[in-house]
This record gives sequence, C-alpha cells and structure tokens, in this order.
Amino acid sequence: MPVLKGKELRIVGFLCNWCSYGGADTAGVGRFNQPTDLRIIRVPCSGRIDPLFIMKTLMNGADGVLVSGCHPRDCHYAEGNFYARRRLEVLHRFLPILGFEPGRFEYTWVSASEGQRWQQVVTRFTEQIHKLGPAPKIAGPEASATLRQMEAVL
Amino acid sequence: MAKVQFIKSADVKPWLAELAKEHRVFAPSYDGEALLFRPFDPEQEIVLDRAATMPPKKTIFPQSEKLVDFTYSKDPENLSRIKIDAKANLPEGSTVVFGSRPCDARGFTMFDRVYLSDKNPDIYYQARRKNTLFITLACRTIENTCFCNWVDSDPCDPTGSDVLAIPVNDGYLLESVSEQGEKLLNSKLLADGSSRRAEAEKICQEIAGSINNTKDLTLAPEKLLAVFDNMEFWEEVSAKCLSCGACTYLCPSCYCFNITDETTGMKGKRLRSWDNCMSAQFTMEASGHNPRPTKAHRLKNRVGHKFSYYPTIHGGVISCCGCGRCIKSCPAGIDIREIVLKAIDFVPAAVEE
Amino acid sequence: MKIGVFVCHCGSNIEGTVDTAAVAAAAREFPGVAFATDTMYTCSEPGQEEIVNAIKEHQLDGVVVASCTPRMHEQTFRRTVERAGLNRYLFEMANIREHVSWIGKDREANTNKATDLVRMAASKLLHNRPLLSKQFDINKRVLIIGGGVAGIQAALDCAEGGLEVVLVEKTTTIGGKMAKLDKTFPTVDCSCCILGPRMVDVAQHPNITLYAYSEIEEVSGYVGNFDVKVKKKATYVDWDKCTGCGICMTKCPSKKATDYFNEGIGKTTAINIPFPQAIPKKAKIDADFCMKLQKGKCGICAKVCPSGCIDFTQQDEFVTEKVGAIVAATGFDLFDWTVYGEYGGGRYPDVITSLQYERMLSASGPTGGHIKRPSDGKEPKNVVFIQCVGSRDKSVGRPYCTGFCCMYTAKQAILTKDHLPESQTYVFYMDIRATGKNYDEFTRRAMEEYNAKYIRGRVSMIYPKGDSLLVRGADTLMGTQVEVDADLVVLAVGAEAAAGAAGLAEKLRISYDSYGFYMEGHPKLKPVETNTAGVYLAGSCQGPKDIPSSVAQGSAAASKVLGLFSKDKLASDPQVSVVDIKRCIGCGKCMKTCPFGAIKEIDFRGMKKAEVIETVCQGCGICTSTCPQGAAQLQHFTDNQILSEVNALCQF
Amino acid sequence: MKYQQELKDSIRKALPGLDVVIAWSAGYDPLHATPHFIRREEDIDRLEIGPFSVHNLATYLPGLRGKKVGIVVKGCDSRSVIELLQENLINREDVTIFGFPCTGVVDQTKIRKALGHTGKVDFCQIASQTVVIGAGGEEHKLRLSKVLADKCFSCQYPNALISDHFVGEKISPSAQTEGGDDLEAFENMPLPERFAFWQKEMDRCIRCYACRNACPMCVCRDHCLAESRDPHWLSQEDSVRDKWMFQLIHAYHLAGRCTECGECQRACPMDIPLLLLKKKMNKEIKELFQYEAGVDPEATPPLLSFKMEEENIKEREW
Repeated sequence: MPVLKGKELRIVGFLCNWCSYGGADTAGVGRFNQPTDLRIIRVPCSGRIDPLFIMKTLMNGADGVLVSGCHPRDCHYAEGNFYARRRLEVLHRFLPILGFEPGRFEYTWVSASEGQRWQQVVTRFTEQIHKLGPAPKIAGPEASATLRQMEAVL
Repeated sequence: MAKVQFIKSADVKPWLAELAKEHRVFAPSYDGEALLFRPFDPEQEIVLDRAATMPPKKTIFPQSEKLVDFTYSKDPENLSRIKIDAKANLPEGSTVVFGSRPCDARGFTMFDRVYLSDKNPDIYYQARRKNTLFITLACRTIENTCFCNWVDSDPCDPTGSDVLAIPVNDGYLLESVSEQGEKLLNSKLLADGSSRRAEAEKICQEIAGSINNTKDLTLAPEKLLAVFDNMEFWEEVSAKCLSCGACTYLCPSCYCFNITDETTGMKGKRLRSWDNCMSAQFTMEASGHNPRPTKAHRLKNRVGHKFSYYPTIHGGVISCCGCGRCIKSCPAGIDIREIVLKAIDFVPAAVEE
Repeated sequence: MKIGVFVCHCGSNIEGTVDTAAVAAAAREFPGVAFATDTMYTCSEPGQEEIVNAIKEHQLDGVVVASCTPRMHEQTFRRTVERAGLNRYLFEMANIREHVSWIGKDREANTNKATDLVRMAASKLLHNRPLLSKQFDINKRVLIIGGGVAGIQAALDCAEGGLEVVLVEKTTTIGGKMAKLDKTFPTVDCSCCILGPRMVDVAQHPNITLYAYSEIEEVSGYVGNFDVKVKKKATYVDWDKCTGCGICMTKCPSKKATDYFNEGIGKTTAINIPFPQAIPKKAKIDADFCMKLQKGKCGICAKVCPSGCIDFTQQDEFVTEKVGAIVAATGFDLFDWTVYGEYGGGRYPDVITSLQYERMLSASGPTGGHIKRPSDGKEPKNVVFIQCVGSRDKSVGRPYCTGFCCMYTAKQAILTKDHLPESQTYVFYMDIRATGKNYDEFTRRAMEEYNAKYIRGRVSMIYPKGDSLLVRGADTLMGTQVEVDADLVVLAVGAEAAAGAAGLAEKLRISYDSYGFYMEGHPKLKPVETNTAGVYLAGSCQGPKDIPSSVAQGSAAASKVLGLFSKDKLASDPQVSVVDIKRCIGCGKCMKTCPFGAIKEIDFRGMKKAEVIETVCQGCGICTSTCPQGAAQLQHFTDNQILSEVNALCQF
Repeated sequence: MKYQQELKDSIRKALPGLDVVIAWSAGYDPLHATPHFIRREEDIDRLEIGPFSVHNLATYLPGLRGKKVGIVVKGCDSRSVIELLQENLINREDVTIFGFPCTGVVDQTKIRKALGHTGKVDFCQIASQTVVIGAGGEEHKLRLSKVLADKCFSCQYPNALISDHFVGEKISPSAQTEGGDDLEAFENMPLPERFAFWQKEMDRCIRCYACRNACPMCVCRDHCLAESRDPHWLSQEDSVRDKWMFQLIHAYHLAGRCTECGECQRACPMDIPLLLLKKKMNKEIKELFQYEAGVDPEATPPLLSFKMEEENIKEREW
C-alpha cells in the first residue's frame, strides 16, 4: 500500500467513536497540525478493539499501532475502556517476547474535547515510530525455508 | 539390470553437493528438535540413522501451494465490467530427495493412484512427481512403531524409489530402481558396488528379521465395513482422539487438500493446502450440516479409508505404508494397528432370538 | 458490489490541501468501485441529488462519501442513500477533512492519505450488510428518581402530560434541599411557601405514585421497557394508617435522635416527622435511637398512636415497577468541609455551614427562626461568611465552581441584617459570580443597602479568642492582612455529587464525570439526555444548579419523556451484536462482560447458547472482542469489516 | 507407582455410578503411556500411573458433558478442571475427581535427546532417582531429574487442588517457585533475535493444531478462528505470518486462563516451543493482576473483569 517513500511510515490507529475519534475531529476543527502517517480505523468503543487486531496489524507489516479511547469512567458504554485497559496493557507487555519493540504499540485516552492533546499524542507517537524506523518484516510464504532454497536453485 | 554403486559415508555430502548443482536436493537435518527433509545445506549435519519426524511429503505435495494467480482489471469505459487474468503456477525444475525411507517413498505410490489417474491427472502433482527422485535409504534399525511388514512392504522395499541405498559397513550400496535413478549414479565419487551386494542383502535380511511379527490384514477391508455402523465401537476406539491433524499431516500416504482463494485489492491467489479428515470442517457443508459430526465418525473414516475403502477400489492395496509416524506423533497415543486388529477381531454380540 | 465514491471539495476546505480529483481517480481502481467523482459540496442539496442520480444511473449498491467526519454527516448521507432505495448501512464515510485536510498542508501527503482512507472505507463497505431496525412496544410510564425541586417539576409536568409517574425519594419526604431553605434569591420569597404547594400537588395528583423512604435496588431492561426494583425501607410505621397527627413525637422518650432535616442543628425524637409540611406527612422510627428496637423496652408510641400504625417488626419491602423512561434527579450533597484545618476542622461549634444557617433562619427550624450561636445561644453581632469552601479549590479535589454560593451568601447577609439589625456581616470571597437575571443587582444590594463588607481574599486561619472567633485572612484588593472578630462563621460549602450517585449510575448504565456528576449526552445539544437511551437527567445530579435551572431541567426532561412517548413504538438501532448460534459454544464469556445485561443464555436443542436481546444491546462490541471463536459479531463493526480495513492499510 | 492399587480400588468402588473413568494405561512402547477410558470393571486392571502419565486428561471433559465422568488428575491437571468449572464448561456434579500425589512426569523430548537414536525400546525401569531404559540391545541409565518435564521442577501443586477421592499422602510443593528459566533467558535475547527465532520456529509448523486440540482450555474446538472464513483472520497459506498469528491467537485467548500444563508444546509433533508464549502471558497476568489460573473455581479470569482503578497499570505515563 502506498506509504510516501522516505516520508511516512505505516501507522494505524484504532479509535473509539465517542471520545477519541471526536477528539481527533476537534483537533481538525482547531486546525492543529499533525504528521500525516496515521490512518484511523473507527470503532464504537475501545472495548471493541480485540488485541488480536493489533497483532494482526503488526503481522501485516504496520510500523506502529496506536489505540485511543475514552478516559476511564467516561466510557459511553460505561465499562468498555476498563476491559480495554486490561487487555491492551497485557498486549503491550506481551509484544516484546515476539521481538517487536514495545514502543510500536501504545494506547492512551483522549476525550472528544481534547483536540490539543490528540495533536500531541499523534505527534509524539509518530516521532516515536520514526525513531524506531520501519518494523521488522516477516518473511512471506514465498520465502519460507523450503521454497527459499528452491528459488535459489532455479 | 540395475546399476549398483558404492559410496563411502564421508562422500555422501560431496555427492549431494554435486547433485545440488542440477536439482533441488532435500536431505534430513534437524530443525530445532524436529528432523525434517530440508534443502541440502553443506553446513548442516545430515542425519541418516533414524527416521525423520516428517516424511518428505512436502517435496511433491506442498503444505500449501499457489495453484493460480489472478488479477482483476476494469474496463476504463465501464468500471463495473471486470476482466480476470488467471495464471497457473506449474512447478518447474527437478528435485532429489535423499534419505527418505522405503515407507516414505512408497507413500507416494498411494498418491499416484489418485492423482495420476488417466482420466483426471492432477497437473500440479504430476509435474512434481515426474521431476522428483527418491534416493531411499533402507532401514538399519527398527522402531516400536514400525509395521511396514504388515502392509506388504519391508525395510528394504524399493517401491516408489529411484535409487535404493543400503547402509553397509563403511558406506552405502546404491542400487538404481528407475531409469531416472540410474542417471543419478554417475558421479566420480561413486564406485562399482557389485562386490558388496551380498553384504547388503544380508543386512536387509537381518533387519527384516528384527521387525515386529507381521499380522495378516487380509480381512481388514471387509471387517472394517462390518463395523461401519457400529458407532459404539468407533466411539470407544476414538475416545482419546483429540481430532488434531498430526497423524494425517505426518502420514506419507494422506493426500487430502482444501482450496481457498485469497484476494488483496485487485489481485488474488488460489491456494491448495493440506486438509485432514480429523477436522470437523473437512466435511462441513454450507448448510451447516456435517455428515461426520463427531471424532468417532472422523477416525472411522481415516482408518476405514486406509484399510478398507482404498484397497477396495485400488486392487487390494492398503493405503498405509506402516511408517508408524501417526502412532509416534499422536499426542494421545492412538495406535492405528490396535484399531485395525480390534476391528478384525470384533465379534458382534449375539442377537437374542 | 457496485460502489460509488464521492470525494467532496467542501469548497476549499478539503480541495485546498487535497487533490480530490486524484483521490477519485485512484478510487476507480479499487475493488468494487464502479463510479467515482469529486463534488463541490456533497452535503448540499445538489450534492445529495448527484448521489441519488448516480445510484440510479450506475445501479450502485453501496456508497462511499469522502468528506467531513461521520460524526457530522453520517446520518445525512444515510438518509440520502435511503432515498435512492439503498439500505442506509450500505454506506461508509472517509473523513478527509478533520483527519486530513485540516491538519496539514502537504498536498501530496494529504492526497495520498485521503486515498488510503477511501480505500479503507470501500473495502469495509464490501463487507457491509443491509441492517434493519425492529419496532417494539413501549410502556408509557416514567420513573423519576429524586423528589427535590427538579424531580417534582419533572413529575408534575409528566403527570400533567398524561403519563403515569413513579416518583422515588430516598428520604421520608420530598422537597429536597429547597425545602430546607428559608428564603430564595434574588426575590427573597419564602422557599417553603413556593415549594409547598407543588409538593402537595405531587401528593394529590392521580397520575403520580410516590415511594418515599425508598431506593432503587435494580434496573434492567431498555428504553421503553425498563424493569425497576424499588426498595421500600422499613419505617416501622404502617403508612397506610398513619395520619401524621404527631402525637407519637410528643410522647417519644428518646429525644436525642439526629435531626437530619435540620442539618444537625438540634435533636429530634426517635419517631418523627421531619417538618410540618412534609409530603408524605408520615412518621418514621429512627431505629438507631428507638429504645424498643434497640433494647426491646418502651413501645410508648405504639400505645399512644390513635390509629395503631406502629409496627416494630416491619421489614424492607420490594416492589417492581415497569416503566419506559427514567429521569434521574438525585441532586447533590454538601462537601465535607471538616477537611479544612484552617477553619477549625469542625472543632468550633460556632463555625457552621450555610445550610445549617438556613435552618436557623427558618421559622420552622429548630431555633424558630432566631439566629443563635450554637455554643451559647447568644445572638451574634459580627457574622463572617467564607465563600468557596470546597469549591474552586484544587487542593481538596473540587476545582469546579458550585455556582450558586455567591448568591445564597448575599441572601444570607441580607437576611442576617433583617433578623439582627445591629449586626455586621463580612464576606470573604474570591470572585463574585452573579450571572443570572437580577443576580448582580442582588449582590450589590447586600453590599450597598445591607452594608455587608465584602473582602476579596481567602481566610487563612480561624481561632478562638475569648468567647468569640478571630478570622484572619487576606484582603487582596488592599494588599493587606485583615482580622475580624466573629461571633459566628458561616461557610459557603460547595456542592458535590450526591452520596451513592456512582452506584445509581452503574444501575442506570449512565456515565459520570470524575466528580461523580452524571454525564449529559452532549454538553451543548443534549443537556438532559444521557448516552443511554431512555434515561434523562434533571437538576444538580448533572452538575451544581440553582433552583430556576433545576426547574428548567425538570421540565426539559419531562418534555423529552413526553416526546419519546408520543410514538406508540420505537425503532431499535440495528448496529447490535448478533450471535452465530452454530459457532457459539455457550461459554458465557459474553454474558459476563456485557455492561448492559443484553445477552441471555438460551437452550438450543439441549445446548447452552448465547442470544443478544436486540433492544437492550447498545452496540459497544465488548462481546465481540471477548468471544474467542468470533461467534458474537457486532453488526456494522464485524471482525471481517475491521480486518478488511486493516488489510486495506497493511498487507505485508 | 505406589498408590496404583489404592487408586484402582477407589475407581472400582465408584465405577458403577459412572459412565467412564479417564486414566492412563501403557502405551505403544515402555516409554509411553496413553489415555485410558475405563468403562468396564476389567478395564481397571490396565490402569497405570507414573512418570509417563503426561497427558492432561481434563482436555476430554468438555466433550463428555452430560455424562457421569471420573477423571484421574495430577496436581497440574486439576487446575485445568478448576478452570473448566470456572467457565461453566463442565458440571461439578457430573465429574468425579481422583487425585494422587504426583512426583513428576517425563518430557519425551528430553528422553529422546538423552538417548539419541536407539531403535526399539524393550523395557524401562524407574527407581526413585533413575530411569533405566533397555533399547537397541543396550541399557541406558538416565537420572530422572534429567528427563523430568520443566514444569515439574517448580511444581507448586503436586496434589490435586480439587478431588473427590485422593489416594496416598499429600506431598509438599517444590521449593523452587520460579520455573521460567527459559523465559528469562529468552527475554535477555535482543529483540531482532527473538523476531528471527519465532520465524524459524514457526516455519516448520504444519498447522495440524495438535497444540490447540491438546489444550484443555481451547474450548472453541470445531469453531476455532484458525479455519474460519467468517471471521476470516487467517489464510490457509503455509506462511510464517499465518502460523505465527495463530499462535498469538492461541496465547491471547489463553491469557488468564492458561495453567501452563504444557500440553500445547508436548503435543506439537514439530517440537515448537509454544509454551514460552504462554509463560510470558502468564507472567504479565500475574504481575498485573496477582492472578493465577486454575486455583479458584469461583474466580473470574482477569480479562473478563476490571477494576476502576488498576493498581499496576500505569497507562497514563505514556
């Protein structure tokens, strides 16, 4: 997929509709300049974000994944972000065992009114990912050991 | 007349290196704790004293293969008019598998009857089969799980092989089995082996003698059919089955597959990947109905297919080569021999008048 | 699927930094896209017509609009595609304004990003399915929780509108905080005289069922069909028989019971009616102080009661009410000011709260309307008022302004002078917030006509000096320290969320802010709605409010309820979770995590399965991310829909 | 095994009230046992317990729901039973649990490595500290401690945590409390090496799903995401990406539920060190929530619950 060569890295955001997506809107309305790397996937609630989506996104080659939801106690669905917090924290601590730098995934809380905070979050996360550079890429099926050798011979 | 050559143990690697110039060469080496047929790598130790964890099945029947690449393209005048370009990915090049066991090589003969039928040959299988040669190593030791002698084979059986290598004192006696195999035996590293034939034959006899007592499976096809509807029988023998696919995927003669399409944007691929009859999805119908709903039904199919249905349509040949991997690798210790014997011995309870 | 893509210029809002024509051109190459164009103002009438026409001309069965945030116009465009005969859920938006054009000026990067967002939207759309609402019946009864002035207003308005109302009040009488006030600002009219008749109206209204001394035990169900379990706490008095004659109070030998209504100024009897105008006017025994209940000896009330209504064996009782809407009007509580060591932390009897002072001013209060120092009963000469106690103070976790203390302090200063013409009042304040109609004029009167001395500054210390108190503080306008000899100090204590507010919010499944005040649906546009359909707010439970605002909200909430009930059936939101019964293994993890109790266990041919109650499900999707085998799928945000977005963005 | 006869007697007494009792019997060679389903009196004689009783029989329980089932459990297996009870996947009244003090089970991979290639195994004798294996015409003497499963060294629950009949004397838990040496070593590896490690290990996965099917907590069974198209998480391609992703799905779905019985790794015919992922998950769960799966049938797994204030989560610090 087109990532502006040399300029952007592939950063995917999962945002809850009620708070953080609104916060990102507020940042837009306030014309708060942000890096352009991030692509946002809107979900109803941070509780909807199965940590496996994040793993899948990283497995698919994303360089960074950012999750943002309502502040604890402010969840539109009362409890979604409480579940999300536990699950995302576990994921955050788990990822390094796979060889992913811990900073490739972060989660945070941004309310619909916190446009400025959203700008800071995006800027900071994008900088963090650029510092880490492109994520290590998994060898595709064509490169699995057997076939790798086959190709070498052919 | 078969060509008979001799190679010193120390020359095996150099010989494979020679072969690797013309063919893809696979030989057993360790990957972690698993002994696998892997692309020949001079840096890696080749392990020949024991049977590999996994037969060289992937060399002809890959775990998954891309049958077709397809691309959609749109008519710029009418975007909803879509053209599909499909390109078949026929395998090319030739392969040599070194160190397969007689049971491993013989396994593919079970495939052949299915995939190389005159009416409907499988072109992907055919292309690889034609161009894959087996230098099979006769067994020098027998394991508790070995039972090739029950299924009309033996530890020196050349069926399905191109060259049979028999371990002798300081090296291997190489006997060509096929014409293609004969062509492999032209290296300068090889010497005439006729003088060692007697030694080799003696070794073969010795090994054949050390294997478990054979069992007569002649009645297996009909006896298994006799218990077909006896679900109590199958529930008992399958009780410990976990419904995983280890037995099937490690089996040199299991050949079932599934086909799925995966698309990304305007491109896609048609995949053929291994499938196994132990999985509930194997027979799952689109309606949600599953004719083999329980593991008892599924294990019945696996055993029944190998020891009854296949022999019935393929001239009595049992679709099992006796390698014993299904026994050794079964996480629940299911022993297929036990099930077949139990079926043969099964006496239906007398029906009360 | 045949998808139409419409990339909006939004005048120059988007086109200024995004090449919309290039985005549309790129979109033509996406799977399923059969038509793509850029338009000037997609949301305008001609813009919408263009969509409708394109759907017809190109037989589109899905539409992507790339424009502003879906939070702005998703509903608009859903109606547009519906007009053209498509299901409203076969529509997706790509937010290329707030999330692209407005946050950066790099046209190349923006165009590229906008293209990505359209690709995501189109690839999600390929997995969208038509969703249909269901109609369901509603129970046109309303529950109002809290019998303060906001709850009373809501109850009366609803009842007048023809609805059956269930009013639940925690204490033995309705009236709330307003009933405790002597006068109200800025008119200085008698609080009880204006509230009293409304209370009587509640008691007499045929449409209103009042449960006093009762609390909400459990709420289940959903908009239109709530089941509410109400706990009627034991009063040890059979209220059906009690006439409120008060003979029991005159004879009760236990006279040291806490007088809650009078804010602890004075004591009352163990069996009591809180005040003469109480509604319902019924007696209740305070078990903590009743000799019969504590020690088994006494029972005088039972002997003197002419109607024989005393029942020492009474237990809590539960009743279930079915309602279609709920109004929370649970009010506020006073901040516990004793955390302020500088004000004596509760050690000085002559430092009292504004509400205690209010009771002292009231003719029906424990002092009969005479201002007396609690310590010695003497009339004070110098009365010092300290504002912003537990209000606008970060250090005690109350950074917000309660908003009405400035006004009641001015009122109390005026009343002090009325009661004690010789007295002198001082008011320590931070700022004067008098923003209502006639409010600023009122505070000026306190200063100018009643000679209240307003000192802008905080009090740093109060300590005893002889039989009076020395109040030391700063006068920031003069830049000096001031000391005032005070006979009585009145603290303008701020409001905080009512005790138990959080617990009730959880039962009602509404959210509350970090202070415990309930969250409105939208700070500007949905002031009395919550994010839970069918639950509304009135009064100070949403944030501190004065009487007129509380009354206005009571009426507003009532009008929302009446509006809701103007239809005979409601349509459910189809963006709910659905359980694939074939995949479900009945492990119940979804039931465990659903915040709404929207998933029930059913028996399917002898197997346990989960089933979503469509009307209760709010569409959060926690069940979907909890279900390991993906059997529960939130419609419109299914795993496959989200995965298709992920795959559109990253594919190795 | 010391208490074998006592166990048999106990089962004999209970069998009339049960449809089946799951235990172990001798396997295909002297180094292997196999799960043994006792339905009739005469089946009892073949029961054997000992260091080869590796299988976690709890895996079979959800599939036998509705039947009266007896099950013989090691301490570690009993934790899986507790976990299944916790998740309402089995009914307590339908399960009769036979416990015994377990002194550890072997790791077949370790034996295989220690023996090298032997050919046919003829016999095996186990004393308290040593194992003597007759194979390929030779006798191999191994120290028991060399071939015991890793989990047994740090075993905290050698006696069934839940049982209806317990035979023998309860023994005390291992003094060693941490068993995560391999995890610790792994976590000291640089990130790129870990990344490469998993790619190499996952490469040989054959997607047989023995790991999943042997896992007592993989209760989705026929409805696993692995083969599903809706939801479509994985392709059927033989790619490291898909195979690795499956292991992450497995590990995450076990978060807070895994009792580290190690069946996934034991079952893997390719000897992929799958338990490592679960150990890591458990370590984090324990640190975050002070929670250990399979000890309390009344507990709720931490990812299915929450606290408004989480003591150990400092998410605001990012």
